[in-house]
Amino acid sequence: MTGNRHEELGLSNNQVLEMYKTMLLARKLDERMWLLNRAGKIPFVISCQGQEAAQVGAAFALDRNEDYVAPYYRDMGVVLAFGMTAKELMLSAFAKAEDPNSGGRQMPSHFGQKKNRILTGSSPVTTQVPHAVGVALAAKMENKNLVSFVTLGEGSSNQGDFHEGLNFAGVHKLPVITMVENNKYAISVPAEKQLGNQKVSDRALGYGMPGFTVDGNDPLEIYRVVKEARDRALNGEGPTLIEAVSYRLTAHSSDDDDRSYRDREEVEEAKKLDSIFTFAEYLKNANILTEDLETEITNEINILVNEATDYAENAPYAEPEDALKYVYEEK
Amino acid sequence: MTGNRHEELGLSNNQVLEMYKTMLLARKLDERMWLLNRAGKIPFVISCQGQEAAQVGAAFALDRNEDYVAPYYRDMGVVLAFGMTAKELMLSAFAKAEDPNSGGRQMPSHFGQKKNRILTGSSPVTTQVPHAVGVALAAKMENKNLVSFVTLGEGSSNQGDFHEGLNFAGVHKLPVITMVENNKYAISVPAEKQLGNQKVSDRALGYGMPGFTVDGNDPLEIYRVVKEARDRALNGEGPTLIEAVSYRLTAHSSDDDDRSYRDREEVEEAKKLDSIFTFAEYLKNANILTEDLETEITNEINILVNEATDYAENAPYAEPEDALKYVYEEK
Amino acid sequence: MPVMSYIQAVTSALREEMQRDEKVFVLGEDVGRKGGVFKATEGLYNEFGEYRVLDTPLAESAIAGVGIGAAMYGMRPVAEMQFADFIMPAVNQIISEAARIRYRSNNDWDCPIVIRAPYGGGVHGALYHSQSVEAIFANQPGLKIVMPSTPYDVKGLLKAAIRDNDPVLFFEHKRAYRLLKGEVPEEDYVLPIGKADVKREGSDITVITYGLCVHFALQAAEKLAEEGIDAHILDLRTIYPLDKEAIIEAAKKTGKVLLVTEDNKEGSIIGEVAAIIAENCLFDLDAPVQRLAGPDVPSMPYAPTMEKFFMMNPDKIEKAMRELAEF
Amino acid sequence: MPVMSYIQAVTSALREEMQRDEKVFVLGEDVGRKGGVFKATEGLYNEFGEYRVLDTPLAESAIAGVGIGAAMYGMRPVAEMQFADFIMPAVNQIISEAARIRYRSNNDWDCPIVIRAPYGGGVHGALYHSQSVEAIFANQPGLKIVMPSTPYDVKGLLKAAIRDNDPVLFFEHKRAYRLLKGEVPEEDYVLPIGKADVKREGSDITVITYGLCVHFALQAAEKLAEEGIDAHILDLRTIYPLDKEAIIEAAKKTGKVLLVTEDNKEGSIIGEVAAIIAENCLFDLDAPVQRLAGPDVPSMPYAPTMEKFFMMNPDKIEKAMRELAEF
Ligand SMILES: Cc1ncc(C[n+]2csc(CCOP(=O)(O)OP(=O)(O)O)c2C)c(N)n1
Ligand SMILES: Cc1ncc(C[n+]2csc(CCOP(=O)(O)OP(=O)(O)O)c2C)c(N)n1
Ligand SMILES: [Mg+2]
Ligand SMILES: [Mg+2]
Repeated sequence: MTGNRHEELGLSNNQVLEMYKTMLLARKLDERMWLLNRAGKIPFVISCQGQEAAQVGAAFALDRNEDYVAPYYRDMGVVLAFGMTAKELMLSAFAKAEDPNSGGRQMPSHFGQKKNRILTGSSPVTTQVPHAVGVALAAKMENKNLVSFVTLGEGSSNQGDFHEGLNFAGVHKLPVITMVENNKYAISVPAEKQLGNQKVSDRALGYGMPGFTVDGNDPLEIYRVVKEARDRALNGEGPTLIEAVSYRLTAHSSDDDDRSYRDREEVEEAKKLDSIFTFAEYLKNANILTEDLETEITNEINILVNEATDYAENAPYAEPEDALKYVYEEK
Repeated sequence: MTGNRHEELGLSNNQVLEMYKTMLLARKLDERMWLLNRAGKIPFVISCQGQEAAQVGAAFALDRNEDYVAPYYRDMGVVLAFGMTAKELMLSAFAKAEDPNSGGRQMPSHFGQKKNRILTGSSPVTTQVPHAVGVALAAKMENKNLVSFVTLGEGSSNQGDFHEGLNFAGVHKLPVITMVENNKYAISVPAEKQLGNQKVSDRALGYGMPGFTVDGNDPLEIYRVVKEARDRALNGEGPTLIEAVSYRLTAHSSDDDDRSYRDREEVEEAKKLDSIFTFAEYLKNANILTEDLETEITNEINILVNEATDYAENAPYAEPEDALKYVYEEK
Repeated sequence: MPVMSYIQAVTSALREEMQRDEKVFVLGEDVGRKGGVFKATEGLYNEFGEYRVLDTPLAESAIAGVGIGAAMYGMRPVAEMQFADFIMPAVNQIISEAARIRYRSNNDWDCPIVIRAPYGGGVHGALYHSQSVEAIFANQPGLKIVMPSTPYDVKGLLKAAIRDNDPVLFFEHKRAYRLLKGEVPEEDYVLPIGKADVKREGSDITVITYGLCVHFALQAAEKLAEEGIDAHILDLRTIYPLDKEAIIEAAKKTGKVLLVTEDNKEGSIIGEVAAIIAENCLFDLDAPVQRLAGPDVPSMPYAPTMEKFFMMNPDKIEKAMRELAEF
Repeated sequence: MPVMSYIQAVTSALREEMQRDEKVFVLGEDVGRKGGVFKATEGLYNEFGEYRVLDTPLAESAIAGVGIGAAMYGMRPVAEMQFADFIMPAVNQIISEAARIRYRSNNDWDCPIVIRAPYGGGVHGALYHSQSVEAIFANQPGLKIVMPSTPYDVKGLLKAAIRDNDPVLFFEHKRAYRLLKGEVPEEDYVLPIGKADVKREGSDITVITYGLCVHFALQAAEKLAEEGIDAHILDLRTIYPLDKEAIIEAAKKTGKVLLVTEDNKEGSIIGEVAAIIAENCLFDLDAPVQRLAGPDVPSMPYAPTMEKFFMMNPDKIEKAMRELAEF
């Protein structure tokens, strides 16, 4: 990544710095959660690590005041960009009552926040794809100038809901952008054993939409492709399928031990492409990120993560009987 | 259709005549069933009309003593070629106890006959796709020299099971041939409102298998493509997706009135391409089908259809309490 | 009051709700140009246009899932499953998603979708066009399941379902569509979801049922009235969550209870009704709770002999009622 | 007899059946190289190779559907659903296909597939990794559903399921996997599917339950024994179709019946058990049938406060047993 690619894309220095900060915040929150998990303070973590560039690059290409997102469990970068705070994410990690995603009802990373137009998500993978298509259908019916954006893993792209949802969007040329975050593994199963075809984006053809495979470690390239997809969508040209290829840098989750199914060398190789470093590199080369600034940002984020952790750790759980609430509308 | 295309394909005159007879028998049985339905003698018909060429062309390219088929409800041509008799089909239309498909339990055209390796089918569309993949998996595991062959409509190709089944076959390079019989309608919904993309065969790419769109009115072209697919499958090269394009010449079923959703002119146009006539034409040009022979064949088939009808009409229903049988294995 | 058929009540509820609220729209297979395979949406495509009466691809999980997405956005989708039997591919969307959206988001999101589907047998539909599928869903908090028995109830309950802010499964008996006719008010009205309804007052025995079987039970009751047997008939109307109070009251009223369903017996929703009675009415019962249901075989066969053997009818109910009365 | 854990019993049943019969193979997500997310298939990949312990794409309908196709061909597939919660996309294949293949083909075809899935809560699994899903399926003739409570039962019933010529859903409680240990014979044995089992003889009250709750009920019974309350405990083991005779016998034995499930109450399978008792034991009961179950909310929340509120445990059962004994 060299030159001033971001300017060519119409991104200001401030905007790319903002992207970087969001990526870094996601990474640091994620790392803290692992520490908390290993210290026995939170029962579960599932990571964004390795996918921050795709998530943040995509989110910045959207209208973060109008568009809807249906993120999947690794999308901490997306939800941070869409307005969820570090504190809110920590409240969710600690399953505290104040967690805006679910009030501590769901596992962490089951995102949802209506005020930020983050659709509520579940654990069964890929169900969010038709939901995003439904939002796009509604937007089309109501003549709204917005798109919906949905993500999932490459393993999840083999579920029937992927096919049914994308075909529906293709038939009705709906303003929905689907981004498959191909991190090469679905738990232990490598992409070759998941996908009949190497490129997920080749599936786009069968639904009558453009498909792109993009370097998921390059936030600017992702930004460009998502931005173009959004323009097409608003132009009435319908949906786009994007495959962002990167690598899952952690085990699948805190319950997984990936040493039984992948080589350490492979992981080390992938780390060399880690966008947190390569994008920092780009910003340094472009003289946007100085050493002072880097220290400042790191400090800021550290404080944010610490404060969020402390707040969440000390926040109360929901009352036991709160389990009875909100099965149906309560008037 | 001119020249001696069948010889180029290695088909003898007898074989193509056999194909023609099978197509014609399917057509005549189907026509009789409509008459029986309109006369109030059988409650339901769903037709093969317009799809016989694809069905019979494909079936003749398979090993009818070894391969497995998972047909869908229009595939009278396939099951006749695989050994089901006119009488058996009529027994099913009349829902009689002796019906080998289901003993009168299922609607007609819900095929199944173990001795002929015709997998039992149901009404919910597309469930048979994973079944055929399962047979192919078993064949691969057991090192058997056979393929499985599965069909469905173009509307049905939008179900999740299509995607999940074909991708599974693609990953494991299984010997399964999927033929989508694109007859341009799914009940009232035209293909443009079903398929995000015009060609179903374009979906093959996303599963890592070859895909072909073939004239479904041309039994020889279908034969060729299925034959090649079978050779590849036995060679360990995996699955193939074939789209056979023709037209549904009747209403969706005896319960449907298609005048509310498609023009008569469109239907009349399609009839000009009806394979029952065009293939007869080919055989006449090739001097295989003479006028005498045509009369003879027609008479033979008439007798067959009459006998089948009479037998089935007079055959007994299952006893009421037979409804209780075969929920589980009875030892 | 005008008289209309059960299916006309469906169509007119849909039309009026679509006129009342622009957010209401219909989606499903063949619902548009064709007006549905049963004609439940006839005329709506012409009146409201393609996007409010949307012909979808043949993909039930998408029909439900796209509807759910639209509902989260703020629309009021009414999805049609062409036959209840074909709701199965959508089970994940209905159970994992629709039923849990409010709860899992701690009341942040909601999912006001209605899913209509024709169910039931006696129409030569064989295994896959005859089924009662409610038991599959009648154990999922977050869902409501309505199964009306008269045109009046259809209209009032379908309107209520569309206005409800939670997901509602609305099962219509396909044989009732043209068989049942009844008076339906001209004015707008809704009926309460979650409330059972006494369809006949009586003092000797209690019959609790729902859907088309209510009609059969009423026919049987008329016959038995001639013999001096006076039946009390409770129509559950909403079969999940059940109206426990009404069930208990009806059971206590006569002390002799017959539960009827067209579904298979084991695991059907009348098991839950029996359990509620067993928990709450032990000392009020004069006879064991009786259940009359289809046999425990997968579904109704096609052949008329076997179909009749399976299908519920007034004679079977009459016989069971008489036996209970004589207990 | 060697002692093994509940999950070791799973693994050892699989291994022995795979050794016995070449047609037996395992398929599912992460079952191969990783040996399953719970390690139920650990070691099998190395012993039997890729195709007999097949890592499938992430697609449950295909896992079930491909398994069904292989079963029709003549193989004996054992499909794993990674969590019972994720069986939902496969409902159509299980209910419309597996359960109906023998019936719809008039006994021409059959479908000897086993579908294993870990169910149940108390593991910080939140809404979608804690559910009991059996009620969704426990109304489908053609299916059998087994939910074992001890390592001994696991092994004998899983072997029986694999040898059964009809489809069997086999739900294993994920918290039991490492919690429960017990003696398991070295020799090959099978236990009968369809038969309940008395896990404790007693004379004062009857508890009928299944799965992990059997363990909790036994713990509660031991405590109550000290107070002189003698509980009879029936383990259903097969929850569909139910062992009616055993249920009736157990209910009549003491006349006071408590039914326990970890599932939500309304629509759970203990409703059917209550109905069987209500139909058959009215005059043998000394107290109304009692049901102890999870609350009617979608599933267990993640936060420990709310999870504990929902989850069944020995204390809750003990309390209900004591109350019933004192009735
Ligand atoms: C329907 C369903 N089946 C199984 C699971 C269990 N599961 C959770 S994540 C996962 C792998 C997902 O892989 P992929 O889609 O590639 O996403 P990644 O985790 O790699 O980002 C599986 C099998 C699930 N959540 N939902
Ligand atoms: C899962 C499911 N949904 C709906 C139906 C009802 N239905 C029967 S045939 C059909 C249309 C099928 O169209 P297509 O796949 O193109 O096949 P064709 O009938 O045109 O040959 C529909 C909607 C069904 N059988 N199964
Ligand atoms: Mg992945
Ligand atoms: Mg078609």
